[in-house]
Amino acid sequence: MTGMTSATQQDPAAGAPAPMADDDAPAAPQDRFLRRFVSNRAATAGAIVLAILIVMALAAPWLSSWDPTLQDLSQAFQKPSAAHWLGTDNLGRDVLARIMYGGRYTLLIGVIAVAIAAAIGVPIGLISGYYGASVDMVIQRGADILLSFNAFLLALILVAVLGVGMQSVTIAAGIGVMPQFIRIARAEALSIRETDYVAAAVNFGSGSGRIILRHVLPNALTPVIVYATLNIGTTILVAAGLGFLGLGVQPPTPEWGSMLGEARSYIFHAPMQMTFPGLAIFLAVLSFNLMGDGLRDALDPELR
Amino acid sequence: MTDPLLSIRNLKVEFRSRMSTVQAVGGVDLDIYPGETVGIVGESGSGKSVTMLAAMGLLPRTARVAVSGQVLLRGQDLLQMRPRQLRQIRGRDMALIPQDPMTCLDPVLRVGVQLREALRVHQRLTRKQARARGIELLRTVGIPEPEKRHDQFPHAYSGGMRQRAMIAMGIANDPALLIADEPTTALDVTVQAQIMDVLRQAQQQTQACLALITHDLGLIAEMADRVVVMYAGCIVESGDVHTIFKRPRHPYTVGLMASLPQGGDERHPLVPIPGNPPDLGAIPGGCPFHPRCALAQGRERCSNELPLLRDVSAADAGHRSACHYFEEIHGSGQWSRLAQEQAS
Amino acid sequence: MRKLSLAVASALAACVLSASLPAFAADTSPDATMTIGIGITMNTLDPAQQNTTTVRNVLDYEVQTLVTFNERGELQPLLATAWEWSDSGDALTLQLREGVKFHDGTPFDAEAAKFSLGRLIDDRVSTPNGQSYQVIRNMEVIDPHTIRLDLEYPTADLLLALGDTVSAMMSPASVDAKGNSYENLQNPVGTGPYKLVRHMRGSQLVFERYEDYWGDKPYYKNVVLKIIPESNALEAGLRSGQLDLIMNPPVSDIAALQAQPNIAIIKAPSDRSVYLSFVTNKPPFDSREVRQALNYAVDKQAIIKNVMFDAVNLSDSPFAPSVSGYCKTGVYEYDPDKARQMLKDAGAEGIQVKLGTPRGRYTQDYEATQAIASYLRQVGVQVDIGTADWATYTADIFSVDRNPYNLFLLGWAPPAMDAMFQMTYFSKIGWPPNGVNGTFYDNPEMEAIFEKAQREIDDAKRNDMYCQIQKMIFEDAPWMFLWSQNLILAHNKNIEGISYQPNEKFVTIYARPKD
Amino acid sequence: MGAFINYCVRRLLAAIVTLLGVVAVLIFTFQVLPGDPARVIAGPMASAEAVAKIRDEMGLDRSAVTQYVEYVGKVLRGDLGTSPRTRVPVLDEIAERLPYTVALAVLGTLLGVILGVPLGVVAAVRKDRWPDTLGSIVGVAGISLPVFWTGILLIVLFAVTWKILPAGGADSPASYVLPSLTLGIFSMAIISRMTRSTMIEKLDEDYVRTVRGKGVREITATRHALRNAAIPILTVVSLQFGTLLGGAVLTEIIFSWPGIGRLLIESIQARDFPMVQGIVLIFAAMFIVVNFVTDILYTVVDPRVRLY
Repeated sequence: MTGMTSATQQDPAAGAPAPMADDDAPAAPQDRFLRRFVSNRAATAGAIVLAILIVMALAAPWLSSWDPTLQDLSQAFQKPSAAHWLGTDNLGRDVLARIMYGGRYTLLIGVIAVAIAAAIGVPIGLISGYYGASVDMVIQRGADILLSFNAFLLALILVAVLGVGMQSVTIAAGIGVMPQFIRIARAEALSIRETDYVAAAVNFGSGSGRIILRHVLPNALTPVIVYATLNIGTTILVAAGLGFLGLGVQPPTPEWGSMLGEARSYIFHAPMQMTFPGLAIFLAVLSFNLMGDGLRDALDPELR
Repeated sequence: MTDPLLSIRNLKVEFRSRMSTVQAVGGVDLDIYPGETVGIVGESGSGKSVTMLAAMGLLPRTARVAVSGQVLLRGQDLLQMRPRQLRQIRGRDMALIPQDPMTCLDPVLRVGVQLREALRVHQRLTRKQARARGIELLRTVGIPEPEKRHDQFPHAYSGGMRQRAMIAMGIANDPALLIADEPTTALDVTVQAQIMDVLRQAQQQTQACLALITHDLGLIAEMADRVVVMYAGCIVESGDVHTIFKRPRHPYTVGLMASLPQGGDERHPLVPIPGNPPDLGAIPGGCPFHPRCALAQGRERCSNELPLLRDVSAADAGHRSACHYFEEIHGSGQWSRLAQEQAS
Repeated sequence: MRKLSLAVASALAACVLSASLPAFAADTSPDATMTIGIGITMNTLDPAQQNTTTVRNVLDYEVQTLVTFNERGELQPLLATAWEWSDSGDALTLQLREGVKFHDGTPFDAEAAKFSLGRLIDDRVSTPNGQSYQVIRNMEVIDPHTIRLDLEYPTADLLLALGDTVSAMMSPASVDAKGNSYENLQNPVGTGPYKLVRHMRGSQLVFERYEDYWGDKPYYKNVVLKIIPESNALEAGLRSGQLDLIMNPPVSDIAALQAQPNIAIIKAPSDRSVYLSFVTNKPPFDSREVRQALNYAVDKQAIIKNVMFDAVNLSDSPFAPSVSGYCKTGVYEYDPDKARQMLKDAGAEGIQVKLGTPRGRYTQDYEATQAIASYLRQVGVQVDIGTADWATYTADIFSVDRNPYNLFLLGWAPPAMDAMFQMTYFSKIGWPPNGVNGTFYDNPEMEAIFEKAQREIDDAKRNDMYCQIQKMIFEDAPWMFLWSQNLILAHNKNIEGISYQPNEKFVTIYARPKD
Repeated sequence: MGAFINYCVRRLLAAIVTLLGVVAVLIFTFQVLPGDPARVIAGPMASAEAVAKIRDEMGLDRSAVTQYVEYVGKVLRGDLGTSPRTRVPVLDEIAERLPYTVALAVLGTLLGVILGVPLGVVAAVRKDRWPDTLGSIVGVAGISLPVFWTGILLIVLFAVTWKILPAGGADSPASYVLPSLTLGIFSMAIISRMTRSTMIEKLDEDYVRTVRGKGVREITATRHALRNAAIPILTVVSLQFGTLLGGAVLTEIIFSWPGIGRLLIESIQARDFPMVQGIVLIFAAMFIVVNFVTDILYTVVDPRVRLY
C-alpha cells in the first residue's frame, strides 16, 4: 500500500533510538551491551534447545531402538513407560522415536523454506528498492497482491496446486513468507541507495547489477539474516499447520504437524498423544525465535 | 550568608551493568544560593548534566542507575523523598529546561496541551484559565502570535521557538530553581543570543536561581555569578565568576579557557586540550586529569593521589580547586604558556 | 493493569457461567427441541441435485419419497401406498397417498409426482445421482392419485431408487418461491413431518414440526441439526449434554461412550463396503492368484478389533448385507503361509505395491491402510503408501492411465441399496472415466449374467443371478474385501425411538423422551 | 478535503489493480490445480453427462483469459457467481459466514490488545525486572505456540476435562470463548512484544523526561510514551487483525467454526472454484480496507503523518 509505506517512512520510531540523548550520558553503549547480554542468555537457551532437537533428529537411530514407522497394534495407545518413554500412538508406534525422527523433517522444512523465501524475495526486493520508479511500482503491486493473503493462506493455496508432500510443503511455506522478504529487502535497498558509497560507486561508473551485488546486498544482509531466523519459526508453523490438515508431509513420515493431525482424533481416548508433537513444534519454534531475538539485539539493536 | 536553596552533598551516580560499573558522578558537593546563577561547565561526559538530572530524579529509574549522597532542597533530601513528594517539587520548585528542544517536546501533542499539563499539575486551573495562562507564557518568551501557536503541534515550530516553548514550560509554575541544560547548544548561533535573553528575562521575572549547564565559557561569563568546573564526574574548580576567569586555579580550567576563541587576540592563540576526556569505565588513578595535564608531567603524586577540592586561599572565599599544585598556577598571563605547554 | 486483567477474567468467567450447560434430562416441554450434531458440510438443498448421503438424511426431515426403507432395508410405502408392475415389467403403477399437503399448502397428487420425477430426467436440471431414473420413458397421470411410469426396459431397481431422497416429492408451486427456480430448488418444499425454518450456513439447520403432517406427528417441536465437522467437538457436545444425538464419534471412543451412564450407542449397519481395489489390467494384479493371495495375507479380524474398534463388520460378500440381492460368499480367512505359497507359485514374490488411501474419508481409513500394509509386508510384499486430499485422490484413481496406485482404498455405497448401482463398482459400465470401477475388472461371463439380472423383475430369479455374480467376484477377487461400515449413532439415553435406515441414515421422527 | 478525495481515489485505483491481480493469480492457479473440479463437485457416482454439465457451467472448457474477462465482468456487476457445490450465490454464502470470522478476528485482536498492550507497557516500565522477564517469556512463547495445538489443548482442558465450555460450533456466547482465546494468545504475544520494544525506546525519549520534569505522575509519563508508541503498535495490531480476518483457518477448523476460513478449506477441498475465488477476493478487499483504515488512523495518532 502506497499510503502505508509513506506512513511508515514518517514513522517517528523508525529513527535511531536515543536511550539518553544527553551527551553526558555514559550509559548508552553499556545499555545496549547490557540489553544484548540479557537477551543472549535467552538466545543461548534457544540455541541449546535447538541443538538438542538437532542431535535428537540426527542421532535418532542410535538414541532410540524403535523404528518410527514400526507399528504394533497390540501396543497401541500405551502410556509412557520404560519401554516407550513417551508412550505409543494409535498404531502402536513409539512416540519418542517418531518425534526424534520427525525433527529431521520439521527443522529441515523450516530452514529450507526460509532459504527459498530469502533467495527469491531478497533479490526482488533489492531490485525493487534500488531501481525505484516503475520497476518498484510493478513489483510492489505484485507484492501487495501476495501480501493480501497471509502466509498460511498462500501456502495452503500453493499446496493445493503443488500437491501434498515434503517438497511441496517446503516450497509453499517458503513462498508463504516470501512477500515479507521483498518488503524488508526493499526497505534496506531504499536507504542504502542513498548512501555515499553507493553514490561513489555510481560515479566510478559501476553497473547497477554490480552495485547491488557489491554494496547493497552485503549491507542489507544483517536485517535479512535476523528476519530469516525469526521466520524459520513461522515457516515451521505453516508447514506443521498444513501437516495438521493432512495437506503437508504425508504419513507414515513422522512430521510433527501431521502427527498432531493424526492425534487429534484421539483426544478423548489418548490425550497424551497430541501433547508431545505439539510440544516439539513449540520448542523448535521457540528456539528459533529466541535465537532470532538474540541475533537481532546483538547485530542490530535498532531493528525490531 | 543565607542558607543555600539547593545543596548537593557527596552525590554519586553509578551506571551498572553485569560486566562493569561506570561512575558518572563521583562525589559532588554543590550549593546554589537564592537568586544566583551558577554555571556548570565541562566537556561531554564530565557529569554535569547527570549531576543535575540526578538532583531532579530524572535519571532513568532502573536497577542500573545507583544514586547516593544527598540533594537538599531547602533542607529536604530529595533522594529520600517518596515519589509522590518528589513529584510536587518537580516543575514547581525546580524545573528543567532541557538540551535539545527538537526532541524534548512530545511530537504528538499540541504545544498548548503540553503547557497545560505543566500548569495543571501544580495549579488549580480550569481548562480555560490554563489556556489563557499558556498563551501568556508563550507571549512572555517571545513567541509571535501566541494564540495561534498555542494550538499547534511542535513540528510546526522552529528550533528557537521550541526552546522558547520549553522555557515557557519551565517557568510555568514560577520555580525557585531553573536548571537549563545546554539550552542553546542545538540552536543556530543567531538564535542563541535571543534565547539567552529570554532565559535571563524569565529568570528575572520569576526571581529563580538558575543552574546553567554548558560547555560554553562565553555564556558563563555573560550569565553566571558563580562557576563550577567539572571533569570526569568530579568538581575540579569552583568559585566566583570573576575570580575564575581572572585567576583560574586548575589546569583543566586553564585549558578550557585557552580553547575559547579570544576575539582576534594574537597572544592567545586557540589551543585545544590535548587528549580526550577519559572513559568513565576506566578513570585514571590519582588526579583524573593527569594524563592530559602539563603540570603533572613526571609527578608521581598526580598519578597516585586523588586531589581533594580545597580552598585556594583564605582571602579568596569560595574559590576552590582540586589540583595538588594549584599554587603553581597564577595570573592570567600564564594561560597561554601553560596551554601551549600542554599542547606540545 | 491489575484492574484490567481482573475485568477480563471476570468477563470470561461470566461467559463460562452463562453457558450453564444443560444436563442429560431430555427436553420434555411442549416446545421440546432435539439437538443433533452432524459432521458434514452441507451442499445443495435441492434433493434432485443431491449427491451426499448425510445431506439426504437432513433433507428427509423436510421432504419425503414415494417409498422408503425399514431398518432391514426392506421397501416400505411412504407417499405411495401401493404399486404394481405390468406383466412385461416395463411399467410401474403407483397409488399415491391421499390427504397429503405440501408445506406451502399445495395438495400432493399425481401431477406433483410427475413434476418431481420429471425434474430428474430433465436435462436442464443437474442430477449427479440421477442415472437410475433415466430409464423412465414416460409418465402417465391416471387419476389424481395414480401415476404410471413407463420404462425403457424392465428393471426392478427403479422402485428402490424411488426410495432415494433424490426422488423426493416437491411442491410444484415452490418453483416460484423466493430463491427458487425450476432448475434449482434451494428452498425445498416437501411433505415431511418437519419444515426447515432456518438454515445458518456452516452452522445449523432448524426444523419445526409441520402441524398439518399427514401421519403421526413427531414429539419434538423443533429439531436442530448442528454442523460440527470435528468429531471431537461432536463427542464433547454429547458428553456435556448439549447434543442429544451425534453421528460417527471417534471410533476409539465408542467403548468409553457406551460405558457412560447417560449415553447409548447404536451401530447401524450400512450399505457401504470398504475395500481395496486391485488394478487388474496391469501386472502384478492381472493375476487372480496374486489378488487372492493378498486377500489371505491380511488379518482383517485383528484390524477390525484393534484399529477399527469393532465399529465395522467383516465383509462376507462383494455386496454389503443391506444391498438388495446380497448373498453370503465367504471370507478369505487370514492365512499368511498360504498367501506366501500362492505368491511363490505365481512367481510374484517381492512384488511392489503402491497402496493408496484417502484420509478421514472413511472410518479409520488411513489407520487401517497402515495396518494392512504391515500385514502385506509380512508376506514379502513391498508396500509404499500414498495418500492425498480427496479431490486429488479421486482424480488419481479415476484416471484411465495415470493412477499412481495399483491398490487403493475406497468405500462405496449404492444410495438406494440397489444391486444395479452396486454393480457399477464391478462392471465394465463403471470403468473410468464413466464410473468409479478403477479395478478395470473384466469378466464377460459375469457381465452377461448382470445384463440379464438388470431386466429381471422376478425377485427370486434376480437374486439368484446376483448371488452367482457375487460368487464369481469373490473368486476373482478384484477387491481385497475388507468390511462394511456401520453408521455409529451415539445418543442421550433418555431419548428413545431413534432408529436408522441401513443406508447411513438416522431416523428421529419418532424419537421422544423416555417416560 | 479535495486532497483527501484525491487521495482516496488514488488508493481506490491501487486497490482495483491489486484485486484484478488477485483474480488473475487465482484463475491461473485453478488452471493447474490437480483434480477435475466438475468431477469432484458432481461426486464420484455422478454420470459423465452430469459432470459435463457442471464443467460447462463452471466455464472450465474456456481459456483462462476468457474466464478472467467473464469473471471480472460479473464481479463488476456485483455477482461473484454461483457455487456449483451448494448452488447458492457465492456472495450470499460469504455474507452469511463472514460475520463469524470477523467476530472472531475482532475478539481475538481485542483480547490481544487488552492483554498485550498492558503487558508490553509493564514490561517496558519495569525493564530488566521480573515483570519484564515474565512479559518477555510470555511474548516469545506466545508467538511460538502453534494455534492448532493451543486450540486442542484448550478443548481438552475446558471442553473435555472440565466440561465448562463447548468444544465447537458458534451458537452461544460461551462458544466464542475458546476460539477467541486461541487467537488472542497469539495476538497478545505479538502485540506485547511490539509494545515492549517500542515503549522501551519511547520511555527513554527526551520528551518523556520533560514530562517527568513537570512533576506528573509516572503513569502520565508512561501515557505520553504510549501515545508516541501508537504507530508501531497500531501497525502490528492492524496486521494482526488482517491476518486473523483471512487467517483464522486452522482455528475455525479446530472449533468447527462457521466462518469463511473453514469455508475456504472446504471449498478448496471440494474444488469449488467460484467460492474460493469469491472468498479470496473478499479477503484481499478486507486487507485493503484494513490497511486504508490503519493509514487514516496513523494521521489521528500522529499529527506529523500526512497521507496526501
